[in-house]
Amino acid sequence: MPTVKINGIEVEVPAGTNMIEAAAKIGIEIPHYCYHPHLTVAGNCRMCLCDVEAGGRGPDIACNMQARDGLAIRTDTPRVKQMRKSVMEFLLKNHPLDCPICDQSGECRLQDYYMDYGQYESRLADPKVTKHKRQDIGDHLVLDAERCVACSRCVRFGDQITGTGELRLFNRTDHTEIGIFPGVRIDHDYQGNLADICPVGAITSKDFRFQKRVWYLTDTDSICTACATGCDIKVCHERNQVFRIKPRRNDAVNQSWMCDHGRMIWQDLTSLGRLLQARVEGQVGNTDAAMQTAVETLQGAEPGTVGVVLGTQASNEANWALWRLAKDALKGASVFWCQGNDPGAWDRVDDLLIDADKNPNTEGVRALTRHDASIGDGADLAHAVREGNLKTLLVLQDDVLGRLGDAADGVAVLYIGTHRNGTVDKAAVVLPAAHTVEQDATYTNRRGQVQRVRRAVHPAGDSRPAWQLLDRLGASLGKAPGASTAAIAFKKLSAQVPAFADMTYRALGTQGLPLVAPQPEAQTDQASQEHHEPAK
Amino acid sequence: MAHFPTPPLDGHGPVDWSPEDQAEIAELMTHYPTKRSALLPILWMAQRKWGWLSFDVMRLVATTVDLPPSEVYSVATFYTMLKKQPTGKYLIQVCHTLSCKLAGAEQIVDHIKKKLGISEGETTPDGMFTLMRVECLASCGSAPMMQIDDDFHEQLTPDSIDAILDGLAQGQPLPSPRPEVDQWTFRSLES
Amino acid sequence: MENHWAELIVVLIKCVFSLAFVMQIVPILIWAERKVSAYIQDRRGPNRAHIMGIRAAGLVHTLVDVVKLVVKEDIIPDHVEKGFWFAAPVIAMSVALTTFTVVPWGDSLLLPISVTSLWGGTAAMEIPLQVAQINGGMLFILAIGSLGVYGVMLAGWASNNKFSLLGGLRASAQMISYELAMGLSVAAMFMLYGTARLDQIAAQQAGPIWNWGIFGVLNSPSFDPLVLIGWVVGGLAFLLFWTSVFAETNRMPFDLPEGEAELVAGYHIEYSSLRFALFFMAEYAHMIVGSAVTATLFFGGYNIPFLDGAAIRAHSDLILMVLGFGGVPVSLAFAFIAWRRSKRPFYRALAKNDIRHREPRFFISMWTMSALSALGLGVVGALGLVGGTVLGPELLAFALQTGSLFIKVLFGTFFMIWVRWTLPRFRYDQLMDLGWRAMLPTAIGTIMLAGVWVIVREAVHAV
Amino acid sequence: MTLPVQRPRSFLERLFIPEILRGLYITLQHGLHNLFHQDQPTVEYPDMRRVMPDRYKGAHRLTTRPDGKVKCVACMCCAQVCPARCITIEAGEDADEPIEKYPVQFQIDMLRCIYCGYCVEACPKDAIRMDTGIYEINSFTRQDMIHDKAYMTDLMDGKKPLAEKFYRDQPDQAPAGFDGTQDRVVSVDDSRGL
Amino acid sequence: MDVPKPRILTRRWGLAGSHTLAVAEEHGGYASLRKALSMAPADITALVKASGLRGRGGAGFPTGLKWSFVPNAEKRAGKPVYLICNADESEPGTFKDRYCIWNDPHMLIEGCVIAAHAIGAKAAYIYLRGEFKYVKDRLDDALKEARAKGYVGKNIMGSGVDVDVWTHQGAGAYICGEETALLSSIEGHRGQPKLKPPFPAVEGAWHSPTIVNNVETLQVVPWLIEHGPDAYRAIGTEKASGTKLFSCSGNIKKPGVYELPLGYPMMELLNDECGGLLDGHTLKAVIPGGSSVPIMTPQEVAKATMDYESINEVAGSYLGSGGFIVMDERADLVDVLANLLRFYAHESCGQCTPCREGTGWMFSILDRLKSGDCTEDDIRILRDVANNIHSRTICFFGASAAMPVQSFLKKFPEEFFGRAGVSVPDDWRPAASAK
Repeated sequence: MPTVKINGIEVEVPAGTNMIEAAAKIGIEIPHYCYHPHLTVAGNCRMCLCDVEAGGRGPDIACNMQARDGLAIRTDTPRVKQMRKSVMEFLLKNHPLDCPICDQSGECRLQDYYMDYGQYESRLADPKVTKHKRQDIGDHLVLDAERCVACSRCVRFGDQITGTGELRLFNRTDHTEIGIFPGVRIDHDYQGNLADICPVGAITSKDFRFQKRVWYLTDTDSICTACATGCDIKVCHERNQVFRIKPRRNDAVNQSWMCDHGRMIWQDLTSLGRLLQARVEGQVGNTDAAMQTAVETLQGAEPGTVGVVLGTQASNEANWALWRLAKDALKGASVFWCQGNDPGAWDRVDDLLIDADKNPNTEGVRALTRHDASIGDGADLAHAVREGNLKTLLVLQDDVLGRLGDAADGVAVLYIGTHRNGTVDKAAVVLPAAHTVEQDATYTNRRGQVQRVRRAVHPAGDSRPAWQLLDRLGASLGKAPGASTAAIAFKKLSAQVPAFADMTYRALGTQGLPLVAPQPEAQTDQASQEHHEPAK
Repeated sequence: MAHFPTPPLDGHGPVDWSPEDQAEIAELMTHYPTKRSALLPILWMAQRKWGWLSFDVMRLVATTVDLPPSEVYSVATFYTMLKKQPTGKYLIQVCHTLSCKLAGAEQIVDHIKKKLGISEGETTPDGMFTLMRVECLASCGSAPMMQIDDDFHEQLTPDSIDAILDGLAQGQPLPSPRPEVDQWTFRSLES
Repeated sequence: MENHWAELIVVLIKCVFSLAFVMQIVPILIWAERKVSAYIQDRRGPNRAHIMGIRAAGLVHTLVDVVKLVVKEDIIPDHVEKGFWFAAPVIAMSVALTTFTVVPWGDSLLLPISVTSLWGGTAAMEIPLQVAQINGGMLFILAIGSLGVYGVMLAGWASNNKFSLLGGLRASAQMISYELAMGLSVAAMFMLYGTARLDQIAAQQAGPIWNWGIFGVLNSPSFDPLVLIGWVVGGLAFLLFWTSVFAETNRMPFDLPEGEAELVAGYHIEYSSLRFALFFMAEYAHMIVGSAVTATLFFGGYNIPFLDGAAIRAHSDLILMVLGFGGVPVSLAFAFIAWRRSKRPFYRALAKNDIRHREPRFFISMWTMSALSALGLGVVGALGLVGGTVLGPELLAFALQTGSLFIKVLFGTFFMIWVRWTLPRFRYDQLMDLGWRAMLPTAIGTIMLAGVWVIVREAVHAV
Repeated sequence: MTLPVQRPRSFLERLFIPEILRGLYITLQHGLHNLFHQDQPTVEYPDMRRVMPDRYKGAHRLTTRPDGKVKCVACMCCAQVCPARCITIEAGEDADEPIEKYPVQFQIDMLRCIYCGYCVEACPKDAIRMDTGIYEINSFTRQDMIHDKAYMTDLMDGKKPLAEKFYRDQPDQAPAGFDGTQDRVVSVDDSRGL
Repeated sequence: MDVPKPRILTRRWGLAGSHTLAVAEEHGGYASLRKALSMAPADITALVKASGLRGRGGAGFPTGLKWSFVPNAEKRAGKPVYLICNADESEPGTFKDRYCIWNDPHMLIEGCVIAAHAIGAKAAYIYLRGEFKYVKDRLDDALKEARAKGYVGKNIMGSGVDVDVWTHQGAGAYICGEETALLSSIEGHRGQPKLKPPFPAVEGAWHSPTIVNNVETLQVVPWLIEHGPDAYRAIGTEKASGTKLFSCSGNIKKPGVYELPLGYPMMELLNDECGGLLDGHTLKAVIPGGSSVPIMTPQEVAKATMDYESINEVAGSYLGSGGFIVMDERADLVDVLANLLRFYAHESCGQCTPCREGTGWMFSILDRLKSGDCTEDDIRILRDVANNIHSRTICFFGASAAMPVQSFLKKFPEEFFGRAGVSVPDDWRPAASAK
């Protein structure tokens, strides 16, 4: 790996790394507009101009300088500062400066860098070039060509990520203007990313338009649970209200992108079908009473007729808690899981991020089944129900009845979930569970990456995290799984299930960790041990 | 100053290539390793065929070279010789860059304006002439000069302008190309 | 003892009169306190409240205050020592009023008809204008006055409150300290006057102004350099006594019993409504009595300089004429002032139908009527309608002498107010320092000097 | 702790009496002057009013464009800078081409406002001003103390600041510099009695 | 100066029908091609290198060196090599390439084929600017003749070498004369310059190694093959060998294209070749190499000779493409600079920030200055903006726009400050020279 010198500090980076990334590695920020780590280098903003001390001729742009031995640059010379200042001045030459009405203000690179490197004293006496404002270019996007700094990030996104190429730069000189061909609107599923990557306020989100000034928002790192991809997101919220969701960089999962559907998952928090209160036989009531009914139902059931159904919609912690509940508190309960359920109304699929599997935790449940061979699948469940072997079912966020249909008549279903579905309507007891942005938990995505979600807002209504509900249920039944907090639940999970070995919340960090690859020999051994242990 | 007009939304309506055009396009594409490289020649073809590049024409070109229409529009707006708006039958482009300016391009423009009764960027009411100022046309040695469609007219004087424009208006254009080029070539040989 | 009933009635009337004398000044003082303080501080002072548009320069505020204090809820805290707590304001007020009984407000009133004659007694009756003619009159004042400390102390202690207790303690210590100097300075005056009866003291100061006690000369026939000793004695005694009066009345700069910063309201912190009003009024009553006593001791009492009782009676018509005709321009001047004030921007700022537009008109007509009355009085004097009667000169003398005392009292109280808005207050140690280390020795020195002066004076008389 | 400052004093000074008399003389001067002259600086509010200086921070108002819409574009700068957090703005999309944004709701809780004027300084559009000269901001209910967009927009319409109205009606009493034909008081001689 | 004036490029000019294959062949056309095809490509490159031929497009980069940058077949892993002839002649003051092609298209075709053979290219493109439609037509005709004769196409003259030559017409963008922008344009993109590195010789058109040469450069090649490098070196100066075409225009008696050996005194070019200034006028300034190079004062003109080094030493200017623009005392330099900046403001490709915003800004300041609506500060801002653009852009266009401003303000400050109504400030000259 070549070693380069930045401001006199030596740093070793892989060959081909550009100087912006190399500098970021040692905490030196090189300002830039057009450079984006997941797009090709355009080098047209000229903001990242640096002085080259050795190994080249300067000044040159850091984004197009690839690491090679002997390269030494400086970003702290007066000339670099002057260059940044002059570039800022050029960029603002024809900028409308309509920050007061611009949604980007607060997270605008022009503002940030102006404060850092600005001219402060205006020298512009000539009229500005006017361009097209407020263009409707897509279902989620508004374009203001005047604010554009012609960095071409959006153009490259359209070319290189979605391949649709609707946005282009038109004209030349200072009349260069971003735009779309008349009659052609942007209608792919990744429009929101265009608003994200736009370093200024040229492309803004229609959904977030004028909703909130960004500096009021608090960001909470989380992941998207709209499909099995599990894109890393930031939940932006203020005073217990979510205003938008933005993607977070995770090269192992989603790079810097996410789909438009995922951006809207926060709307589920307050959607019509959201379960906010417990129900007993369809009657809305308080959670304690419903919990009591659930306990009585479970205790009154004949041994061997109780089954639990793990949920691929629910977190690792919740599934683990349910699994332990079945093993410890409900002796002899059989455990099932169903694959590929509940696709919802949204059935778009592509090979970029949107997965056909709309369940965020399929791999997490599968990891559990790999560990405990006794867990039956959907076919086993259907068989058991049809045979009449199961009289009571404890279901975790899985539309079992919707799938089983009439076959399950006569089975008492205890349901834990977030939204209304076919099972909720027929269930004996329904306990409301917290949405992903309302709880701490982990999910395992389609590639086996275990990632955390963090609580951004309080659980709505009476809802509580599913692992917490299951822990209380277990306590009432005589043996709690011991999930007093999500971290403790995950710690026990990682101790018991080898696929999660050695993982902790701290170790998962912001980017998550991949599941430990299954080792056939050890796995069965461990599984059988685990299987017998509770019985002792 | 630079002026980059936005094409009017009402263009040519549905347009398509003739079979001969398609053959020519196919031949053009063999010149280049990629299909899109033929974009510029095809745009030229389209401009000759339809006079100017409307959104309809650009959409057709986009399908021809398998590009998003915005890409074609983007390229078309980059080049000033590709017309985004309809012009008169003859497009008069007078060079007004340095050498021509030193040789009196302003008077030439003024003379044409007076003669045609239009100002820059305008078309005569009979749709014959459109007058435009353009930047350097690489004929500095024979300045002042103008270009009418593809032909250069050099060493202009008010009289020669009158002759040229009158000839065009009466359908008797001067022979193309202009002989001045040859004449001025010998300058270097005489020395 | 045939006159007992008559005397009882007369005494009762005199009691009511003396009570009225004090109590009518109290509201005037409260108003004066506010207005004087305002004017000294370049403010306007009270001027909003009005009755039928008549604001009377803020006097209405005092009336409203009285109504307010009477009507307000009387809060009796649970934690107070009820009996003493109830008694304290009564003590404070009654002490102030009681002391006034020995202050003469005129020489005497000779009634041509006797009340007792109704029962068949003598024909004429001479009524001394003093409620109680006690031999040790001044001593009575000292004795009763020192009881005032009980009111304060009881209030402070009975309130069962740290602030009031501290305030009470301070007050009692202050009063006791300054009573010494007060008593001693009075003792010096006793030596000069040779009596403690206030009516006799007042009578001795009749005549020319240099007969006043403050000059300490007392009927010395001629001027002599030695008279200066008398001046020093009188002046010192006055200073000591007057200062002590300030301290006894808890006025600035001796208002240590109260203190917003450290004690809040001091000893009366727990009192409200009428009980608070009693303390409040007692303070002003104290000021009036203090001023009256000072006037009697040092400023000729009820006497008008150069115009003793006999002279008034002898020239009553002339005096009436001068007063009457003199009053006319004065009243007219006031009417003019009232007219001029009606032109202030303030009245133009008022709405056309504002009731306060009446005020200038009211005062103009009032002062005009006053001028008319004065004119009538002058005419009466000029016509000699009074001198010839029996009762007329007597009543005139009574009115003038009482008025004289009234004016002196007013001046004394005004001075107290004036001082209040001029001087900063003492620190407590400074207060004690002044009382014990400055005033007490000076008072003793004054007594000694008074002794010297008495001897010298007799010697001078002898010569 | 108090540190007594020892000053050298002459005998007369230590006697206090001359000094007291001096003090009495000064206060008497004031008292007598005021007895005979009614020129105290006191303003007899509410019958008379003080003309507030141009930069007096009175009640807020929202300025409007020629077409009557508020100038405010709901940028939230005022709400952000407000140390009392008393401004609530809800933004909406405006049909106007260059403006785009307007406040659907603009409320100031005057009970929380501390009249610092930061909102005026922060405003990039000169949309909010405190130049009304109105200082009687009171109400019988808390709800009425929340000034909304409509109220603040109409504040100055036909309701010139009361002091100005007063002096416009009484020009002979107006302070020097008051020009009745102009909107604002040009300058105010505050030392002059009214 | 009495130096030999060999005619290398113009040797067939003036012949009747010089553009036809028959006349060309009659006067030695395509003889060098036959010779070159028999040589090894590396030898041709070495020969060109030895001749000291420098690119005639403006930068003066040694042509042979440039050719040698093309990676060998092993390194380029199957990627083809392209030769592109830059005939997008658009620098104001330069008009030689049009004459070259017009008078002798076959010399260009011959040069192209030889150069393509030297670098191993199978295809060569001649990128003509859009306005040269009628020139393109003549070139296309010539190509048709050559192709028919087997000088272009498959298996040229039986040597087994395949070189196809195509013409490509631009559409009115000055920036396409910049080699990477020309590549973008020929690829069908907007004609915007590309980032360097990678350089075109390594990764150019269609991501393949590409050599871009000026018309004049390629036309020299046949003569080199024929006469050898030493003959070429004998002409011109030590560092700048050979002849060069100078496009002379402006206030002179005989504007036109003149072929002269490099190192020819500038004053003689002006007075002898160009016939001197128009009668009764005095020299005010000269732009020696196309509009983008720094301007020269009469004193500097007297000292300089027409070659790369001398002009730079004497005046800090460049020979550029040889566009020799002469201005007499009637020229208003504020107007002249505003005219030039209008050109640059109109031709900026709009890709990178300083040039996109700066050229327009400079023009608007100059436009105001022209009418006198300007202050001293504006002139300082103008210089500042020029300095901020110079060498901070992707391509050389930024510097091209900045250099006239910098040099005009440095060498003729009186004209500008005078227009603003002030005298030249004391601190101006040293600061201007510091740059």
